[in-house]
Amino acid sequence: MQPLLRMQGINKSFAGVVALSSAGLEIAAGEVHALIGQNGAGKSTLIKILTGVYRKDSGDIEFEGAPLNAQSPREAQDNGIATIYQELSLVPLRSVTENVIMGYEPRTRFGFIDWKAAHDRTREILSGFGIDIDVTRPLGSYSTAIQQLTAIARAVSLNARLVIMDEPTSSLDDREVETLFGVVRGLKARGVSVIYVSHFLDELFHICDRATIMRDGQTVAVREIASTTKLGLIADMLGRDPEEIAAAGMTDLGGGKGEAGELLLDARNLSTRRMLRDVSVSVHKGEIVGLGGLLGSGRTEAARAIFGLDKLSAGTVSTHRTPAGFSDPAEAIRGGVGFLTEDRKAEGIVPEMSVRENMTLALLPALAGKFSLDRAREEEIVKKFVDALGIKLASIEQPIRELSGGNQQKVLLARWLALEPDLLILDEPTRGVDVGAKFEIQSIIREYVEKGVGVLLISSEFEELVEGADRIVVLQDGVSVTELRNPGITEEKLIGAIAQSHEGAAA
Amino acid sequence: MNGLDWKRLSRHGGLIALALLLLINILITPNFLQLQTLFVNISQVATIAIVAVGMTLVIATAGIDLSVGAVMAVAGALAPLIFLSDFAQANPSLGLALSIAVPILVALVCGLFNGVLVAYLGVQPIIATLIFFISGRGIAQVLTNGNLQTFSHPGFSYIGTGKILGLPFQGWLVLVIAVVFWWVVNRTMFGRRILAVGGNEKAARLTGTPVRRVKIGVYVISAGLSGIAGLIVVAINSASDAARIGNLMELDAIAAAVVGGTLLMGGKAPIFGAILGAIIIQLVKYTLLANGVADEVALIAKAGIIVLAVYVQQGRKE
Amino acid sequence: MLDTNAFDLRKYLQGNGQSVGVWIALVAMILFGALRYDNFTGAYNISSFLNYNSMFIAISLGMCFVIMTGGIDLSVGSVVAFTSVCVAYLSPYGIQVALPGGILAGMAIGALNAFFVIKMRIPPFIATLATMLGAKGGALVISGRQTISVDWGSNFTKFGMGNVGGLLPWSIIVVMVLAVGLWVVLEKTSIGRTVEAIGGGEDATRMMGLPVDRAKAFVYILSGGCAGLAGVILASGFGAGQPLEGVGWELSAIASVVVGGTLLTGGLGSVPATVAGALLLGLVFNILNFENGRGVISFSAYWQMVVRGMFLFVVILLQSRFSRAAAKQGA
Amino acid sequence: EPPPLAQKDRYKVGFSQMESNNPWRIAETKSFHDTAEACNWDLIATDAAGSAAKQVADVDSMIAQGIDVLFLPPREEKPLIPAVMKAKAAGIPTFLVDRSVDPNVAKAGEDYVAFLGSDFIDQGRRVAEWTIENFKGDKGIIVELEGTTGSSPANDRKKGFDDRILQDDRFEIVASQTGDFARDLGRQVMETLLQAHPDVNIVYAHNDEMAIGAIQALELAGRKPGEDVLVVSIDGTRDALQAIIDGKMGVTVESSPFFGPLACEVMKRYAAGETIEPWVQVKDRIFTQENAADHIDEAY
Ligand SMILES: Nc1ncnc2c1ncn2[C@@H]1O[C@H](COP(=O)(O)OP(=O)(O)OP(=O)(O)O)[C@@H](O)[C@H]1O
Ligand SMILES: Nc1ncnc2c1ncn2[C@@H]1O[C@H](COP(=O)(O)OP(=O)(O)OP(=O)(O)O)[C@@H](O)[C@H]1O
Ligand SMILES: [Mg+2]
Ligand SMILES: [Mg+2]
Repeated sequence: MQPLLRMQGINKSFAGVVALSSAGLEIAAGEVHALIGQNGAGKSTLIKILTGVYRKDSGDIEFEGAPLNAQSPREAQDNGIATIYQELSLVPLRSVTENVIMGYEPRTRFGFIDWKAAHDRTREILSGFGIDIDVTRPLGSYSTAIQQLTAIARAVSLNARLVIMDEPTSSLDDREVETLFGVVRGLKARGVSVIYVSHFLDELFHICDRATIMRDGQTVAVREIASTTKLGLIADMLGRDPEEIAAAGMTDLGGGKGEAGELLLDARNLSTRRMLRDVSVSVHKGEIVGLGGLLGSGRTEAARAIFGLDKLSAGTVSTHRTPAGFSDPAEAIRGGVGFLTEDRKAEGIVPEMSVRENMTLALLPALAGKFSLDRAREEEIVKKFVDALGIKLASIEQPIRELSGGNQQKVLLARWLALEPDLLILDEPTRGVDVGAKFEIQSIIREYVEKGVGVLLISSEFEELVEGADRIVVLQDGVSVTELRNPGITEEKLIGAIAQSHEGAAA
Repeated sequence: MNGLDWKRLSRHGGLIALALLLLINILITPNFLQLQTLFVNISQVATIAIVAVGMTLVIATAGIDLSVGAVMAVAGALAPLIFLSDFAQANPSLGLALSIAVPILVALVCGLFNGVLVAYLGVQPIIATLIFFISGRGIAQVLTNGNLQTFSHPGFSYIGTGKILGLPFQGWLVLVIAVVFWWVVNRTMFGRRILAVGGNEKAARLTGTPVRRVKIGVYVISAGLSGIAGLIVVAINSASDAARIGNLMELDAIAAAVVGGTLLMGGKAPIFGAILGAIIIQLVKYTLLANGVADEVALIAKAGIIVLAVYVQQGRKE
Repeated sequence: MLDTNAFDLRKYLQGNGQSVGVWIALVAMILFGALRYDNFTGAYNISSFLNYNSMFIAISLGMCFVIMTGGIDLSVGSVVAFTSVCVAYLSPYGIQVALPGGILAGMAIGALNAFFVIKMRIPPFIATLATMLGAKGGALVISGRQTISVDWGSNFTKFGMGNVGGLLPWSIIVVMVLAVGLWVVLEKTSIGRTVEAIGGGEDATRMMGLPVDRAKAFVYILSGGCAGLAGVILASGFGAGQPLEGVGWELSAIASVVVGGTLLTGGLGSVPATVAGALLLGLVFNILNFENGRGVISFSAYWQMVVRGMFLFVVILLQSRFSRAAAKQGA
Repeated sequence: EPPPLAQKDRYKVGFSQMESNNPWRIAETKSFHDTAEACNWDLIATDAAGSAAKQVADVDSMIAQGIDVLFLPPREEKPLIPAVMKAKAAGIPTFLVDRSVDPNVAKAGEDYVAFLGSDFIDQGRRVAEWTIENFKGDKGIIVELEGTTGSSPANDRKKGFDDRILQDDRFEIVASQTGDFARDLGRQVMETLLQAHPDVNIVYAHNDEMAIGAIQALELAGRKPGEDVLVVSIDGTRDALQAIIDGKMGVTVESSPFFGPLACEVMKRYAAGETIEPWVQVKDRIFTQENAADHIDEAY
């Protein structure tokens, strides 16, 4: 049978750096096809070439039997390819409706946009995802998860023959992931093909038929999902032996072992104007405390409030060094606290700056001499962390935007580690990071915890929380409702706690 | 391959443009290869270059400063008021010092005003500085009652006409300012923070950067440098005309900064690029003038050259 | 203020917190003028005020669209001058030729801006700065450095000098029709939505598959066309093609747009509030002239500049207060 | 027929200044303010900041306020015609001051009462004549510093001078560039032109401010203005007279800004029913080494 899509011998380099070399991809009609590989393997680049965001240097693309050379995402869409890009490509200032139907607005007889029909249609599309929100409000006023689902809803509603999802679940919780799977299965049933990029390998076994594995810009293997294992996929991605990997284990946070030491953070009854109503959490030396909860339950808000980013309307934060809490991030940093944001692109990297400059941004006061920064020490520190964290780059002077997502994340983690903090707040530290790097990041965190650093960990991956945290504080609608303690937490128990508190709130 | 060459070419776009301009001038402009030509150009480019350095810092934070010309006028109007006052006549050297220090101080205050509007009230830079752009010159004229102030004060005029080692004093001043601010941008914490604020303000804030103070800082610097430029103009002319000092300077300074490789989105502060940009703009002016090109045609030529120069600079991006 | 029966003020205010300030200031200024000065609300003052300010409303409308895409158009003042000269040459053929001719001339320069910005990827600030210089040079070249007489015999000057019922000049009527049209375009058509989306995130908009380049071309050509219309009004209402006119008009237009609450970073804008912004800034001049006539204080030229700057300052303070209040309420 | 003016004790007088960005204009406005008291005027003075369109709007707002008489220095010849016509239609007699409007469209004695002022072309011509008489060398190499490109004084002062001076073969204009009527630009342009044309020995500037700038440029370049380079210009400012006294400048043709007293006198004559001559000529003096010292105290 003729495949729906065939990409062959695709080459692409950015300013001399090779991103793809002779990469290929074949998608059959009506299949769900996984595209996997480590950070920087070239998955997103391949997709962007297919959909006309980037121009390929060479190679052939055939779609439905005819050559396709899309010059813009619009052209790809018109040819029946809808895409959810890895970086959310939405317009937060505009309403939800506009973000969903823009470009395909229902018209009145006079050719004007029929707003009533547009809102109705948007509500209808979103309700397919179990979302019921005011669609006239700006999209930016909703959580990342809602935004992610909106992007998916938009792509799915385009009636494409191929839907591409580049890490669609990176900020979704289990329930929403299930909804998404339902949608993917629905697409498949309609004969629509799906390219599915994800670092959550478990997901692939639920919905994918085949997988193409990429490494270093090349396509290295194509596997039938049914006849392979997670370990096998990982081995392909890393280009290593399955046994070797099996020996190492999957999550390396390994909570519940540490003896909790001195109290580092004590946050009580936090509320803010936006979201928090009553959150209390404490962290001790050498302890990982997880914040659990559904999306939008206020985990990020709690972290922001502790870090002095958002004003408290009630409650107190005290740390062992600063009993009065922080009024801005600078104070928090001076007080030995680091905060890794969940939104790498918007709040993390300074794209035009080099890796070196990005990494030492929070460290500047420590590097500042009388007249100038201590460049020698700066480079020494940066090199140390590049080695220690295994950050892949051409040079530390490379602009950080040129790094793949996972490597950017490691640079940002290093930004905080370099401060030698007492307390680290990590909001989704492994989001969008491949298994190899995820493992590495987790073991780095572990290493620092063992040295006595306290960690407040926010993660939408229950596995990471359950296995990693010593304690989990469960949040719900801006209130901390329960606390679970390791050893003894299982995913079921966590889900149970969240569900229960939900019922409690509902009652 | 092709891309690489282009990249290399565009990185040195400014220098290539400069070389081309020099070559053209050597070929067609009478008496171009003379020391006096150099002096004339240095003295004419100095004010643009100084203001362009400040502008570069402001633009690096993703801002813009339209008030530079007006601030020049305020500083330029103040200086003669001070050294022509009875007090200064009685204490000449103190008067001279004050007539330099006070206008610069006032300029800094203007910058503080801009900075506070931008940083604390969240007013968009173009509008915040538009306020001074409109009213600053008026204030300068109110100070002088609209009168042209003329004077003859060799001490003060040294700023505009003095020479050190045969080169105009202003030239040295530009060099010192450029080196100092190159150092600030590339070697100090403040400089790094300027770039961070322009590159990603949220990230800057999260890493403990005092975003507001950094923003205020660049507007204050820009205004201070404008103040110095205002004094230079007054000193060369031995006259202060509040209605004219620094007229249209904001456009020249912005053009110089951008031709020099500053990104209007912020995050880049090539100080020597801005100086190079100022020199290119000055040379273009000189070339057209010296070759008798009519004013209106010169305007069109200038437009074309700005577009071309920036086009070459922008060629870098994918 | 437009299309009143379909206009729900409360809803508008909720959605447009940032432009509440301008409406309040506008009403306050009109009341102030009406109560303090004789003849301020007389037909003569109203009609001449509207006639003169119709030009500023026109360029502010174009500027509003450009700014919504996150761009800027510094060339409008020069384009007004340039087209006024072109139109002066066309005036013997009557307004029916000159009006479309002037608008087309303006659109042609707008198209040049669009080419620089979209194809050559030159930042709008620089691209339009260059056309500002170029158009001024062009105006001086084609006019031979002279103001160009219009033909007083044809119907050309009737457009700029005539009015309906002694109160509403033709110019303001045309500009208001344009404003309503643009309002509809912005709120009800897909190109309008794309314009606002671009300002909210150009890359994202492109990746959503929206015609970004087309929308950007549209706004620059529109802005050129609006400036062309202003050029026609200038030539026909003020009797000459004027190559030196329009200096600094771009800044007035930007100020009107911003005073109207449009974000300079793009993405949010309002057509009616832009009109209000332009009227408000025009009123400042008008009131200053009347104040001079009272003979209590005479504002010299430079005091006028100071007063205008301070006024802008106050409006912006007001606006930032209201937009904050609106942000709080929305949260 | 222009509208008549009734005899009154006090008049509401409109003066629509075009701009205030140079000393000359400021002196002119001041002269009107100074005259107001003596002449029993309630003066409304507006400022159009260099925009002809705004000047028309300013006149409009003064008409709305019911002025009795209008004094108007029109920014441009043609664009201000609507202002003249509107004033006429509103029954307000208009006097043009220092610049005129296009005589093909609006006429003195019909649309406005009279034009008070001098003749820019004539000013340029008189500078040329003085230069022809007083230039001692064999070959006059001239650099001309023009006013604001496209403005009527710049156009006229250029025409008057060029036409006359080129009738004499001794003279050649090697460069003519704008210095925008400003001292600083005049200096910069002169510096540049001096490099390109080192043999220049005459500088003609369209106003004194640029002439002073040119003198500074010459001195900075080590030339001796007044000895090896003859500087001539128009206006008669204090600085120019001083330069003449110091021997750095040859001549300046007066272009007086003090129109207030003349305006008062002409208006009174008109109110008394006299017919006013269409062009009330201002007698522009000519200042040279002989008389500069006598007049420097009245200069502005
Ligand atoms: N715009 C760009 N400029 C320069 N280099 C780039 C650009 N985009 C991608 N690259 C480089 O191309 C390579 C492939 O990146 P790509 O984003 O396709 O990886 P990926 O497989 O999607 O990784 P991740 O799982 O982290 O998203 C990386 O080395 C990256 O640094
Ligand atoms: N940086 C921010 N600025 C403004 N609002 C924010 C920010 N971060 C989160 N919010 C808002 O706060 C609300 C609560 O979401 P929050 O991010 O705290 O929940 P969460 O449980 O961490 O979920 P998520 O995983 O989506 O971050 C959401 O409406 C979100 O849009
Ligand atoms: Mg990717
Ligand atoms: Mg979160």
